[in-house]
Amino acid sequence: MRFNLLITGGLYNSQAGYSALAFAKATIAAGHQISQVFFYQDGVTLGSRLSMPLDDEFEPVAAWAEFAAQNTLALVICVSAGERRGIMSDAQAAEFAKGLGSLHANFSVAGLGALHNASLESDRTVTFK
Amino acid sequence: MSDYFIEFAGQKYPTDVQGFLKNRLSWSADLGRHMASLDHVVLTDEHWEIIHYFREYYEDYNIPPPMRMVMRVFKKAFGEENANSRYLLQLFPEGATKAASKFGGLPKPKNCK
Amino acid sequence: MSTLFTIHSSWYDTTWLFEQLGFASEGDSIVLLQDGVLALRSPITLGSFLAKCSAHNIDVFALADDLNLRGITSQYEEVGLLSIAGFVDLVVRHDKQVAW
Amino acid sequence: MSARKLLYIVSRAPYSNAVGQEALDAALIGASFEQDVSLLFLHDGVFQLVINQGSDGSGLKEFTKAYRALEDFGIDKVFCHDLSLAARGLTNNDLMRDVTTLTGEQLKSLVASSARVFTF
Repeated sequence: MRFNLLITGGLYNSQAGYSALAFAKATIAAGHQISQVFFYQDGVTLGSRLSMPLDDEFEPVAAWAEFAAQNTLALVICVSAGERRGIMSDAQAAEFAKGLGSLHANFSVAGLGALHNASLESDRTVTFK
Repeated sequence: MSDYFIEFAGQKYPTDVQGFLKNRLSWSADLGRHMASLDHVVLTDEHWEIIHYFREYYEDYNIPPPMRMVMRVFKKAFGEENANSRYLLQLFPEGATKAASKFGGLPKPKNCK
Repeated sequence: MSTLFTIHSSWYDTTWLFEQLGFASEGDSIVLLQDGVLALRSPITLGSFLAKCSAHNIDVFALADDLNLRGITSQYEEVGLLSIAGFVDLVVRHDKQVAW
Repeated sequence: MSARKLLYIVSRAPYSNAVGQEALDAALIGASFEQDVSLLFLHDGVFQLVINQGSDGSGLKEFTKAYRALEDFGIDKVFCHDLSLAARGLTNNDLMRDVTTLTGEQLKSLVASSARVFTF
């Protein structure tokens, strides 16, 4: 079965990033596919390459980035939600004359159309808030 | 205060980095004409028809009109044969929503499409 | 078409969900996760809600990992404890999810 | 492929967060995909539609004005939960646009008949 994940809870105001990652791992382990993980609303903060938790804390951004790399998974940040919250690629940052971007290299940026495409093409859309 | 601005008729108008006005209430038709000239566009009656429509729609709803509605207005003003997206793209090579918003003093439309 | 309802936030924020809305239909399931599991220690008994769910053939689960993290044990036999793999299976068994 | 029923539910009030704006953005995109979109205001979400919002225009943007133009964007199914309105002392007369009010039972079938549900 093809899963599309939607994460709307933020980096430190929700457990969403952690729960969704555990869910994604279990999904792959059960032999399912993940078409895309889309980050919307405060969820876009999970794509910040500048997040620096203490050494003994769970690192949501790094954990997602590593999991995505291992499973060639698309991690997609909503462009407008990201721009509102200062999560953007180097290209976007340059467009706005803001210097370097803040987006982790394993994440990409797309519009809400990408969420709808993935949702309509997948068997299940699962939201974590 | 914005780092970017347009100087026109002895006044400074704050904009974003792409030249969209920060305060749509400071807009005037003359300023709009000047903004278009900075983008090498000479505004015709047809341009103005669309720009005014965008301004009125935005005043009412705080959102740019959908292209479907723009087409309807265009059709009414300039006839069925001229009202197609190709023609609109000739008028506004950057895209009607983006350019009409810009020259009309409206904020840059979201690119979440 | 059956629906999987997931409740992610505290009972104190979602009481209205339990009280006001008969939002689930026969064959649907409800999963408490994240702060949703706090409902299992709410001062107001979940008993009547659970009885209603049971009468309508609606299963209620809680994510065991999230209970353990918070040091909460369920006082309700009617609430099934769910592993993360079990959660994935539940998503598969329902047509869609609605997250609260 | 025939249009699928997408339901967007807003259950938070406007201005203290971006939930309403971002729910609206999502619903408009759903409609632009020519899907069968419904927008439901539930719980505190009914405050999104209260009439006479807005300050002098210099502060927070009155994004809720767009709710009066939903039909232009292809959304003509706009619902409010009746008890959510009543619990807040609101009636249809307090709202900026026409909505269809739904009982709990009708809300249940709306959720049940939707192919995808996005909650905000």
